[in-house]
Amino acid sequence: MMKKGIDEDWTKRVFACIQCGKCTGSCPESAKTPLNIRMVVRRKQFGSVSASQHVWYCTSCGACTIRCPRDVKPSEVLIHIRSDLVESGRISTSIQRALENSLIQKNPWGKARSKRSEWALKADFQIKNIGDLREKRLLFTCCVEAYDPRCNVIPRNVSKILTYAGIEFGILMEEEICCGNEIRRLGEKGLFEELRDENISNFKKYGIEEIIALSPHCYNAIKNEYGEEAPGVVHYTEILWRLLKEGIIRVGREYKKKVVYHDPCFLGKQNGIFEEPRNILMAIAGTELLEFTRSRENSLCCEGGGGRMFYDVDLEYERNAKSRVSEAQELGAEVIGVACPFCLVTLEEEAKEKGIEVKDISEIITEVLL
Amino acid sequence: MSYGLIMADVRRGLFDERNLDLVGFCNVLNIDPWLILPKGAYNVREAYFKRIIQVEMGEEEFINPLNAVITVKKVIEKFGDPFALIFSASSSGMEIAPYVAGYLKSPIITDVSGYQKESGTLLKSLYSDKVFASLKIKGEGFFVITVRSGSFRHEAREIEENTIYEKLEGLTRDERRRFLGYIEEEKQEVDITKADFLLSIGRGVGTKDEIPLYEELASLLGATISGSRPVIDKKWLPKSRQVGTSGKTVKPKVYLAMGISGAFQHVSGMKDSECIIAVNKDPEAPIFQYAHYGIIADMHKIRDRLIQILREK
Amino acid sequence: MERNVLVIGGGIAGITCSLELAANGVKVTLIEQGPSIGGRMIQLDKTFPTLDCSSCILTPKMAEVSTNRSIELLTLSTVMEIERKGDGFSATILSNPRYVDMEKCSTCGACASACVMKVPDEFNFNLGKRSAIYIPFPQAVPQKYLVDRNACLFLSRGKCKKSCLDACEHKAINFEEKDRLIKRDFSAIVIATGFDLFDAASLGEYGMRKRRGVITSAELERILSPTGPTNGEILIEGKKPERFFFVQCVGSRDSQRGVKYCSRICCMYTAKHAYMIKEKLKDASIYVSYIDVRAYGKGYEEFFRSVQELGVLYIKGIPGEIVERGRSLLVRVEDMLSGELREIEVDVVVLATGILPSRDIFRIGKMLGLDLDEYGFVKVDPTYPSLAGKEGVFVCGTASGPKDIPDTVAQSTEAAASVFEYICRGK
Amino acid sequence: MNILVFLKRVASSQEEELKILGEGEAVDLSRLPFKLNDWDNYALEEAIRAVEKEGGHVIAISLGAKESDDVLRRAIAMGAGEGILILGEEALFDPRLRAIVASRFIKKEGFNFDAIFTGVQAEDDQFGTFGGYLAGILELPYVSMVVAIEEWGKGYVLVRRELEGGLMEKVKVSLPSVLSIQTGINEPRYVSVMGIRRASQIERKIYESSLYMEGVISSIEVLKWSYPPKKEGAKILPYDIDGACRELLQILKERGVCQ
Repeated sequence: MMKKGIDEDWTKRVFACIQCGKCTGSCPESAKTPLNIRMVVRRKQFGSVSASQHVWYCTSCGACTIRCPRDVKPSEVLIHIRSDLVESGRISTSIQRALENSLIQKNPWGKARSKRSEWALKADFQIKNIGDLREKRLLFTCCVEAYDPRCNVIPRNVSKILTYAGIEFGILMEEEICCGNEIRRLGEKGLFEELRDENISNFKKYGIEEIIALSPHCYNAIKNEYGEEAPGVVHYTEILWRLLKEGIIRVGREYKKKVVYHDPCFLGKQNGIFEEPRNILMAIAGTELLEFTRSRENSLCCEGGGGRMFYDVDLEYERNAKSRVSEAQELGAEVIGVACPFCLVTLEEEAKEKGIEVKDISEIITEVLL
Repeated sequence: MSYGLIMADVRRGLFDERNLDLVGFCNVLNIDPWLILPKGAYNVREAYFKRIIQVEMGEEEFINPLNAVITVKKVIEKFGDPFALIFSASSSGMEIAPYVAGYLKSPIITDVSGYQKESGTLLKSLYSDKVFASLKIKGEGFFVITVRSGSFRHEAREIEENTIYEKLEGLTRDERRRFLGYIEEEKQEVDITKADFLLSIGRGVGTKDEIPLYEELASLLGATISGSRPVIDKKWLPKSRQVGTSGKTVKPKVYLAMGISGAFQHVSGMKDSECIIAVNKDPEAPIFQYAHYGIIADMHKIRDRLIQILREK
Repeated sequence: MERNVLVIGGGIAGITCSLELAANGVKVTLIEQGPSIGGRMIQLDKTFPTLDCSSCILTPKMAEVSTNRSIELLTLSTVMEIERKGDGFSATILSNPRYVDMEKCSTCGACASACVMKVPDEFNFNLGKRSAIYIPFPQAVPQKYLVDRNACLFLSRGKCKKSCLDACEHKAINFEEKDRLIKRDFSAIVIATGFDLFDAASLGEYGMRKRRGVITSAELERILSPTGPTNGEILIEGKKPERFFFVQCVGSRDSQRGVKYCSRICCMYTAKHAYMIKEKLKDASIYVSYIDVRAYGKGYEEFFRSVQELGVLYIKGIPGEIVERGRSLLVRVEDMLSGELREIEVDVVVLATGILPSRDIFRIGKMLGLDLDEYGFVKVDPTYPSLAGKEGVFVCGTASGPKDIPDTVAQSTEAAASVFEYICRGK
Repeated sequence: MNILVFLKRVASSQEEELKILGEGEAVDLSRLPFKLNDWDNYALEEAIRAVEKEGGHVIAISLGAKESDDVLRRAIAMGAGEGILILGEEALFDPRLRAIVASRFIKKEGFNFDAIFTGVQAEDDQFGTFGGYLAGILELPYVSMVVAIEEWGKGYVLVRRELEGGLMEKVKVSLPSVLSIQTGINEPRYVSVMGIRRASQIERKIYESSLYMEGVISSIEVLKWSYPPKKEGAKILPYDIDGACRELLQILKERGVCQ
């Protein structure tokens, strides 16, 4: 079912670790939090999990796993340790809440399932139910985007653009559930499987041929962790860029701002989509695209992933979002462009004070379309 | 006229205001309010009761549900069946009422907040006040109810004739449950999830220097202070005071949010509060979508004025 | 049949083997793809652990190749086809023209001065520039100029004033020269195709070619060399760096994005580099990050110790990433022995890139039907390290796996002996 | 130490706007997810902790439709030794009837127990009567709103119960007894989906509720369902600073948090 490397015999990989420290050097949580990812693997070699609670600091950015010279997949080892903790029942209440919500309400925020498509009902144009379509192209919304009034704009904007471009698509309405990406990373393997199976059975039920994922997290789960039964999935920036390139949608207004693009871990370093979001921004007249010193595969994680939205962090330390926003300010950026709801939420919280806007690419492009 | 037997809601020598709801309930049903009361000098509003039966028991014995059964049985034995056994929906009433009902196998409805005369139905909330049910009690005999605080108080009327006093003596005690003492909540480590009243401050507070004044306001109000993530991140308040998905989920009776815009993660941690009051100068702040009451104003000005008023008191 | 041997590759392995064979009266055709023999070793300034001058050792051997009558040297040449023929082989060799008559060229350099086209100098890993008509490096063999036909404006675009023609007093330049196909029979073939280097830019987190100050060890080698682009002065982008960080195992021991094996030479060449920098810049602060220090050869461990005694700080743990902080580079590395994550600010990061099999080996291996290992090195029997597994085919140097210079030389000599024994059989 | 814990499967309604069908005939629960009643979860955790410490056995019992098996599986995954379903067509609405069925079941099946734990109330009907009513029928000592179990002694248990305003009462009760457990008494452990799958392999006994209902019928009847008065966003206090402050203090007073 799973793609290469996700669930294969992982103990072998643990023993293959040569303790080179590449993972710790790559980890955005090293030094400032107690998490030492190399030590996690080391302890696992000896079967001891004494510092196990530290595993909750991981943001699942994937840098360790991408760079590990021995392909040990440290972030996956960590998930296995989280799994043990989940199975033992000894997890913090905030994580527990997210998991229980995902089991009962099918989203970690515990929002009503019946309200999942409220964002669509509030739109001033019609968004179709996938069941009413001939072309089975599904717009898959992330839980945060479905429920958070701030992030609601992402599905609404993308829907608007797709509708305008004449691309037929539909949504699953109340049947849509969490993709499980974060759930798997929280170590709740069984729950991930349930969410995955329910999603896949919905995909099958409606004969879905293509999925447009709005969140890189959903994109990642469907693409890499759902196995062969899942239909093809694209991230919305890929579609938008294609529409722009082919002239199907056109930029009609200027967006005279300095925009620095922040690569989301699950879109960039983990799935190699670096160009499309940049291309979209570069296609907008008046927009000056800036780059962080840490960009593309070196992009600094916003710390929203891997369940960190739900982990009750006891320690006080500088959030990456803060250093990210400071750098944006030094660069003279007026807007931080993102393509992930988690990055939007985490960065915006820091950026507000500094007078820097954080905008999803879909927001910027919607403002300037003809 | 049939009577409603009210089990006094007393605690540590105090006759609770809530008892008036029970009187009001009797008045609405047009039955005589009878009160049973433990030994002790209670500030009972006697004029409300047709009959006051003082039980030869101390307060702690009296509110022990095992003894309550003995008391109630004795009253019924002596005066005949009441129309209803009435308790307040308090920590005592919620404990004693079902126990007595079970012992007597009577019908029971709890947390009654209304009565409809025409249909003779009792109104009870369900699903955290999301819906109400109009309930009818079937069959013969008396029933047991608990009454929601504040719902019938305004119906309470003094009676015209004199109150009759009775004494109930010679009751046995059930020794299987014994009161050992009261414990005040330890105050050292504040648990914001247990607070009834939270004063929560957010990014709008601006600078650290403002914090002590909010702490003063909280202490004047008798509120516990908490905050949203930006305030905690800046270490202006300890981590244990953080409300939100990455902090604590709280459900106080009153959540007074000052300078909190209402980010999703924060709202998830407090939206179930019984009453949310938001103070924010931005009328578009999402917090107003969740609040029951809103004040669109500078939080500092509100704070200063509140402090002033409270100090004057 | 004449005892004639084809040696493919003009590095230290091919040179050593050719000279040994020639010394035994065997006729050798040594072909080299590039314009000069000398291979990787001639690009080195010093050799470890003795810090001998690399070119001082190699230049006499190169000269001997050019003068030895038993050795036919074909530069700019590649093998196009090899077929078995009788007991031996028939090979077709493509020889590209130099456009300079080697008889006439006096190596005066006037042509290069006249040439208007400047291109990056590959001998110096593109750190300097050279003309389209050039001599690869001062000690090149053949010690003659040649025209880079891809760079030459006339040859590539047909548009040039050709001032080189005027500049050459000896009228040695001839743009009319054409490719030649040479067909020759050989009794045996020696593969000495050497190695390529891992491309450090493929590990994006190190910032090679993206961040100023990130260079490879090979580039540093040229910077340190008196014949290099800075004449041996340590200058990176025109500035004198003071803080150096060496990253070992770049591409080596990396089953995900590099190669699984240990490249064997990086620990020692890095130690050598650290030593050489300390010699030149006494106050330089130098960090070397490593997974394991492999100093297994004669005198190696002693050398490693002497480098440490100079104050070079070895850090167990390789960096996760290198990012910019102001004008410096910030290396994020776990110092595993103290358990701390260090963020070290430096001016230069040197990436010790590992060894890859030469790209050519796949083509040649296919022609000869050789067994290559999973990486592309020629498979050999450990008890006969120069036997390539096919009758009459021999291998030496790094074509069969990573080796340092002493091992390469030893094995090349052994290969010559095996070849000699083979061709003398039945005579 | 053997503890019987009663568990109720309830609709999860916290985030939902409930719909009333027809002219107040019923509440539409068809689109709601179901879960274990929150209070019962604490009761279950407390029972499991007790037997983990004192030895013994937790038996989880649920009255309800066959779907209530979900909460039993969850209970077993959490550490209960046994799961029993008292099967009825639907959950019994009348708290009297529920308690009578439970008491008859306990007596008839002859359980040997030291304590019965229930949650203080159920999220759905919020009667908060089950434990007390059951204790009354069984004539067992009862303590409600238990926020701490301090000591399991020989034939007794020392508990704290929660009163208003942060006050607690220390109570000693003899065993066997019935305790209604308040939320916050512990931090219930997480029960993983894998754990529930494993627990499914342990058989849950099923008893028909009709066996215990002879001669009793529901004593209450719902005549009508209705909505509470509609809440229309925040009520903005339209005064000047002073007026707003005074109204604010008035609200605090009404809510009973500030005099």
